[in-house]
Amino acid sequence: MLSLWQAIRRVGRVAEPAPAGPAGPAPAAAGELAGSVQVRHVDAGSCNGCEVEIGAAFGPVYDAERYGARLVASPRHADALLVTGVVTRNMAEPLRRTYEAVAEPKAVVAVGDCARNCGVFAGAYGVVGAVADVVPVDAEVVGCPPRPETIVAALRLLTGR
Amino acid sequence: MVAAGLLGAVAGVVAMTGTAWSVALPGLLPLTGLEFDVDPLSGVFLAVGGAVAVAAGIFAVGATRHGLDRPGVQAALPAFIGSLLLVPAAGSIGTLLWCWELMALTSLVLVVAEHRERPAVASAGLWYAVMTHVGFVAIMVGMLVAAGPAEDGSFVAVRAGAADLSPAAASLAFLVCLAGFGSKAGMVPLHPWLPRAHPEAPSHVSALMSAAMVNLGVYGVVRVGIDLLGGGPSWWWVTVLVLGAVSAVYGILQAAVGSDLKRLLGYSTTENMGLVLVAVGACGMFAAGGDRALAGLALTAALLHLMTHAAFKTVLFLSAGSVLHATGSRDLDALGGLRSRMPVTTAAFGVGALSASALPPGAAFVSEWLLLQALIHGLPAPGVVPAVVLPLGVAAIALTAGLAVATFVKAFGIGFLGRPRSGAAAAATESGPAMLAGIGLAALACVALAVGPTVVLPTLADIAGGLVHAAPAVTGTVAIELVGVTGVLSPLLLVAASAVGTASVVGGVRLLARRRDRRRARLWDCGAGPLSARMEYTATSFAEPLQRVFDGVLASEQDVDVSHHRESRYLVAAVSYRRALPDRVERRLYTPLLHAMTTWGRVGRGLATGSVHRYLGYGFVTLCGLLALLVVTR
Amino acid sequence: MTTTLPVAALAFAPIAVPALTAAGCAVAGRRTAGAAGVVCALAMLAAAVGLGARVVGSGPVEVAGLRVDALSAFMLVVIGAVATIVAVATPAHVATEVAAGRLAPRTARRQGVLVHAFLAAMTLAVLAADLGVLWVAVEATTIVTAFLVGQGRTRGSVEAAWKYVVICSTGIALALLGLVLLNHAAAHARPGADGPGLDWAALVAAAPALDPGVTRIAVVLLLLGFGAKAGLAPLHAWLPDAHSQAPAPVSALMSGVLLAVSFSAILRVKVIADAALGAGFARALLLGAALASLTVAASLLLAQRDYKRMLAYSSIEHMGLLALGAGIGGVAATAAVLLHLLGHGLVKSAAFLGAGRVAQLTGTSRIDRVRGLVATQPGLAAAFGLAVLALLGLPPFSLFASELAIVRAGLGDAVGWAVVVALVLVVVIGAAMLRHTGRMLLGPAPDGPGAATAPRRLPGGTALALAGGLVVAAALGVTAGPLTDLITQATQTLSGAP
Amino acid sequence: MTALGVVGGVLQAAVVVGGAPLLLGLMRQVRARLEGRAGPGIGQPWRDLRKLLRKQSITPRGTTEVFRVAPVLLVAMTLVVAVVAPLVTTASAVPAVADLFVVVALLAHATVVIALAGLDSGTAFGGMGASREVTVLALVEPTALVAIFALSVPAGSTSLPAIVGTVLDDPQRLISPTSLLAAVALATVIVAETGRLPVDNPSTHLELTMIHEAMVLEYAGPDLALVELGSAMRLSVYLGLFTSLFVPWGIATTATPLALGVGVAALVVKVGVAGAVLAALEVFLAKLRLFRVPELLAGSFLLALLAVTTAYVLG
Amino acid sequence: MDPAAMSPPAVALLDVAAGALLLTAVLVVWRRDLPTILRIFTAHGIALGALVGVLAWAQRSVELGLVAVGVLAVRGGLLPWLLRRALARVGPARREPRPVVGVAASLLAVAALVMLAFAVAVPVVELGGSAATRAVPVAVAVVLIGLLVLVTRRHTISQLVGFLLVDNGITAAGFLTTAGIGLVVEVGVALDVLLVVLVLQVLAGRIRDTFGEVDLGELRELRDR
Repeated sequence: MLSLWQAIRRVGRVAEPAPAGPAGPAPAAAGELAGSVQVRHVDAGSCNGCEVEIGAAFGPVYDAERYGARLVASPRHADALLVTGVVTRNMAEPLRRTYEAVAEPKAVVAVGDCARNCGVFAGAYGVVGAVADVVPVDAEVVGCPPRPETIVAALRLLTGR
Repeated sequence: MVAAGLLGAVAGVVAMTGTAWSVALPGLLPLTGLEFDVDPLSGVFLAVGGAVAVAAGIFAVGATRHGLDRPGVQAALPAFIGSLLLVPAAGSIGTLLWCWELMALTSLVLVVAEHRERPAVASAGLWYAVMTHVGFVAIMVGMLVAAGPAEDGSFVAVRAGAADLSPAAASLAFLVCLAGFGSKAGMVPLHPWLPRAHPEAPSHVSALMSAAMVNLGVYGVVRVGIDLLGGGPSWWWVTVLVLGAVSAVYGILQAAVGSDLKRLLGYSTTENMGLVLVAVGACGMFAAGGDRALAGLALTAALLHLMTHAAFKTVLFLSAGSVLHATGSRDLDALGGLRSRMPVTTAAFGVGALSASALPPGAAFVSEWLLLQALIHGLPAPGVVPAVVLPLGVAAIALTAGLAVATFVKAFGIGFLGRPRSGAAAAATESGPAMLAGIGLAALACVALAVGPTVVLPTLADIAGGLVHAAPAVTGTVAIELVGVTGVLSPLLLVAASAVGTASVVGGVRLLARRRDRRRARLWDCGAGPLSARMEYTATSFAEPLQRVFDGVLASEQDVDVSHHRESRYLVAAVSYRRALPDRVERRLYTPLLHAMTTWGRVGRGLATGSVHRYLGYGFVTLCGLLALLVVTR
Repeated sequence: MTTTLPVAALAFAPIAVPALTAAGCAVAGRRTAGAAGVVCALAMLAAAVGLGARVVGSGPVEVAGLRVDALSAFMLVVIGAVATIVAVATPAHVATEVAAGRLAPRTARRQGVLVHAFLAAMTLAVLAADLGVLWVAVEATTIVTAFLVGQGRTRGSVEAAWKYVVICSTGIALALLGLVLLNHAAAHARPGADGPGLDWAALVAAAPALDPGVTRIAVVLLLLGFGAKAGLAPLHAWLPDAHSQAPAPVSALMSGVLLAVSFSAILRVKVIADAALGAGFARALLLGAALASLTVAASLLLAQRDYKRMLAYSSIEHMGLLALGAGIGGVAATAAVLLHLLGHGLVKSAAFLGAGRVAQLTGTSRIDRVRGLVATQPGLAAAFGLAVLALLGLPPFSLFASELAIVRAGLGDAVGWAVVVALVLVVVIGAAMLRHTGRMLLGPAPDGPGAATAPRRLPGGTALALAGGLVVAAALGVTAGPLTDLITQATQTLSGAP
Repeated sequence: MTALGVVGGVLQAAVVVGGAPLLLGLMRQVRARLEGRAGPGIGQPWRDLRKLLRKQSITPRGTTEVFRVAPVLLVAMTLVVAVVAPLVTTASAVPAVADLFVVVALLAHATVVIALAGLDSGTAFGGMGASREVTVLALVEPTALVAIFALSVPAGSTSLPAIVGTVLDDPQRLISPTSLLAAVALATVIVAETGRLPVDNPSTHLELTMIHEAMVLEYAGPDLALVELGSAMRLSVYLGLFTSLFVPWGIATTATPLALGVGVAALVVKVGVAGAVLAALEVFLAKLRLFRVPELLAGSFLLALLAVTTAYVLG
Repeated sequence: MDPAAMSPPAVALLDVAAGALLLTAVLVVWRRDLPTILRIFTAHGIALGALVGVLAWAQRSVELGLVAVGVLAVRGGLLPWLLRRALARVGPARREPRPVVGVAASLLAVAALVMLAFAVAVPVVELGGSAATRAVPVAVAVVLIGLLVLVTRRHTISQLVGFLLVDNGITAAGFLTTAGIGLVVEVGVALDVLLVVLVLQVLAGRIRDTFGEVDLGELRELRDR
């Protein structure tokens, strides 16, 4: 316990200073959410590269939570879906259901190139399409995998902070 | 039936308010004579029994209309109710014993009523019959010993003669009576009949037994210990208190891990009677220690808890009967989702469950609060025994309360909410109006006792005070105010405050929330397709954590059986899991006894070998022995 | 005391009527015999009632070697009541047996003769003024019933008959030796004067002067001897064999009448013993016999396999309870013993008749072969079940009242320990009987062959007898009514008052 | 019912409802800072609530009134406790309800309501959460009642104002073994009842490790807002009760504005400090395995029992 | 008439008769050969008749003399004849099958029983005080020996003999203590005994018919074990 205390004292604040707020049009839902976005992550067929980056985005260094975003377990609690990967056949229906389960107002963020336009998996036999082919997408995050900063920036668009 | 119940209830209420009457019928019951004598204490039990009989009777009308009752049951039920009401009215030992056995006989007929449907009924009937018989013999011996110095068997004479009883005889009488009456009240370790017989009887009979008949066990303890024998030493009551506490904890623990709805309710009866016995024991202990005011308080708590228990147990058993009628099952693991199909039954069961789990504003909360007040204020009493017993008593009650919550959340939540777990539950239909009327009446009583216990409490306090020679311990109209110690509780205000709170929350949400239409959506199934009932938690799985926690006490028997595919040991074809929760007290105490009986029977058969020489030899040897004895003793 | 002719006739009637009926049965047809049996039994009962009223009103009646005191009158009521129940049920039983080919018409006729001879002997035993005549009458019943027990001519019935005769005769022979010694003591009771002989009333009057040493031996022998006939341990072993092998009506009579009459002889002996030796001696013997009987009954009932034997052992149990009550003594317990005799007779005869019907329907007397009787035979099962419950001493049947009174008297006395031991044994017995009976009665109807063929309705006579026995027992348990006075007087008689 | 009680009751309700989300925000912020993160700020829970109130309500098919009513009841019952318990003032708005047993049982009842809602949803997670929550509740209840027993013995009453009054009159009692043991036991009760570490992890995303969260997975929008608010209020009320029982100084005994102001300020400070300490301690703790929780609770039960015994032995 | 005033020769004769009674009873226990046992039993009956005769002579009672003749006829003639007939009917077994208790042990038991009888009968002797009552212990001993035979012998006829020994002993006791117990009773008793023997004889025949043998040890159909 003591060593942990010492570690806390030694490390101090890890989070990097907040960069300037992202520019660009905020999704429609952002106004009503007003600084609080609960996020439910859906892996629609990802290679898990995006997941690593999402983890980093919510880690101490990038600290997405400071902008009012928080990962939750249930789509009922969520305001936004963070969808990664191409939408595979098996995940198309679950993705649709997850989207249905979220209460209005809601937003969908497609994270990574695969989610945006199928990336390298485009045309593969098990792929239904990009996220936008299945559910309406409000924001996109570019990259393969995307950098944590861009993920945080997309979330900040939603929270407006 | 209903009329008899009503008559009993009215007579009881009249007697509770102080109008005593008595009648002697020496011509009846040869050699002994019958004598009835109703005093306020009898009145309480008459009123409770009568009220339960009214509700159960109305329910029975419905059950008969549905063809649930056979002619034998229809004939025995009024007799049972009659004898049930006569027991507290008895004014002499002979009369009490007569009515008691009459009650045993009629209830036995009722318990085995459904013997054709389930083999367990016969076994339950046997347990019930034998233990009742044993209990009766204990009561008979105890009461007759108590009546030793008395001129005759009337309670008046016994009361007068109790002073001449030697302490040893009085203690013997009390302990034996305690065993007898305790077994009727389901006191551990004399309880095994209860969770067997109560579930196997038709439900309105279960209600009568569990809500009215068990009370008479407590009646007996109070009548003999406090009234006839005039109190007695402290250790008697410590015994009562400890046995009560053990019963309460053991009963509710078994109920908490059980999944048979009616058996669970039966064990809950053991628990509640245990609590009442704790209160009675505390009363006796305080009285022996000279603190009459607290004794009165404890006894008041006991009487009130008897009443509330009668009310909610009637609701619960009758609702369980309604469910059983609709689904043919009392296994919680196969129920669920009854809310939409049986709304009235569900609501009634909910009221009963709330009362039973001793949460405010439930009915049992008030009585348990009174009991806790008595125990807490008793701690300053001198002596090591109270210092040890009272905290343990409180702890037992506390543990009981917690487990009761778990039990009834399970019974209500698993049994009535959620989605149906079997086709029978999915196809259930609400019971007929007569059955529902019976349930509803009892539920109303629950609500009334929860909100307005102050209507009956002063009367009960008066009666309790009269028994322990103290002033009434409770007064108040809106709030329950304790006399002699500080303590005040107002269930009415509590309900009002909760109502105001609810209204303000609803108002606040209306005010603050943006108006959006409430959307109906499918259950969140992780996106993986519809949830099936097999994915739901069952009563067994619900209770699994508790069962693990208390495994040291419960000693469950689990059996996991994995069968593999023929091709490979690594491919599992099926996993079967079985869990049995044998009653441990029963296994430790009764199994050896039964074994001994079997051995006795086997060895005893050697007495009749069929040899005429041996038979003659018995006489010859006896004759020679007696003659030799005559020679020696000349 | 002057005795008018009608009263004398009344006193002789209970003996003469069955004797004449016996003779009649020898020549009459089956149907006539059955009706005659009922008439005879009713006449006996009427005579008993008449005598009872007379005795209660104006004291004992003495006619030519007979002496009708309150006890005799009460025992006559017992005999009459049980005989009536049995007589009502007999025709149906015999008819079924004959129809099934188990009973030859000749044997059936002989059964009628013997049963009535048995009844005549029993009434003689009850009415005899002289203990010697009583002995002769009791021994005569052994002879008469021997052939009733052995009637079946199967291995079992012959064996039962042999055991019955040998054990009972031996036992009763001991009683004869006891009588001889008692006579010896009586002859020396008042030197010079004419001895009282074996006249019971005179013996009671002279009892304080009897030589204690000789009387002690005599009492031991008498209690053992009559105890054998009453089914008390240690010479009880004939009882289950005989009761299970005899035809049901005979078992009912033996259990309800024979045991009761033998026990009344014990009661009479006890009066003499108490007067001559003080209360302690007979009490010790009776309590010993009581506890031994109860132990035997409990030991053998626990794992019993035959329901007729179960009822027989229950008779041993009840005889033990009676011995307990007699041992306790005193007014309350003695009155209870008398009431118990009557109640047991009524209920046990009903139980045996019911068991007989069960055996006829199922063809077996084994408990484990009878299943679901309530489902197949509701009326019979209800009667049998109620009879067993009554035997366990449940109200409203009169056995409850009598057992309660016995226990009450005993617990208030120095013999409380014996009562407690007895109660424990009674509880064990109760548990065993409930278990066996429950197995027979409860559960779904068996679906073996032949299960459905049996008619559900009971024959009228059987139903009437079963219901009558149980209803009367229940009524007695609620109120003894006019019998109260008779019991009170009989109790006084047994307390030594003439 | 006194003026002080009524004014205090209204004030307490306001302070608890308004401050409970802030307390939660404070605790999260403390944790965030200790973990090296920046944290969303103390007001974040309020922002969450505001947003949830604007959202749509969802009623899953197959659920009943129980599901609908439960969040309301949760908040209402906690609100009743907030009004009647002595947090800002020693007097109670409704003295006939300000009993320690009533208060604890009412809070337990709120838990039960949510557990029933979890069962009502008919999902595996709802059942699992309810089962676990109720198990913990069943084990916590005895500790709570026995601890109350220990605290009420010196006061001779279970009435909360009386107990607090006794402590104010005789502060030395606070350093008695009874009081200390009871305090530890009650602290454990609070941790377990409010679903904090090490019993439950309030910020977990893994359903299989959840207790409280698993029951409310189906709630959305205003319903969820009420559930969240109710949980926050429970935490504040429990901490408020705890501080009133063991650190009662500053509580208002008269109805003057100054006293009331001091009372409010003292309550805010005390509960804030308690919350911060709790949050700081949580950083050092890992969640216990579910089946190790009973051991913890058994330990606290023993402490409570010892408290009673010492209360008797030491007078 | 004072029974104490019995003449010395009468006393001597009485003692002889009583001695014969006891001796024959013991011999019954000793022997296992059934025809012999029956002969001894006849002697036993004759001894009983003689005993009654001596009493009649001593008391100069004609009535008693007639009774003695009757006793002699029944006990020494009729009953042994019945037994012989029964034995002839039940089959070829002429020897007592292995008894329940061996002969040697039985004889020891007899010794003990005789001593017990003598000890028990002391009060009877003291009460009577006459020469006749002094012989009562012998009668009691005969009863006990009869019981022993009943308990230990397995042949139907042996058991009958045991029963009759008991009965003879009782009869002897009756005559030795007083002058009898009333005529009606006497006749009744005699008739009863006769009938019992007849019944047992019939039953013995049936046992032979149904079981095929006469060993009572085989009568074990009715039992609980």
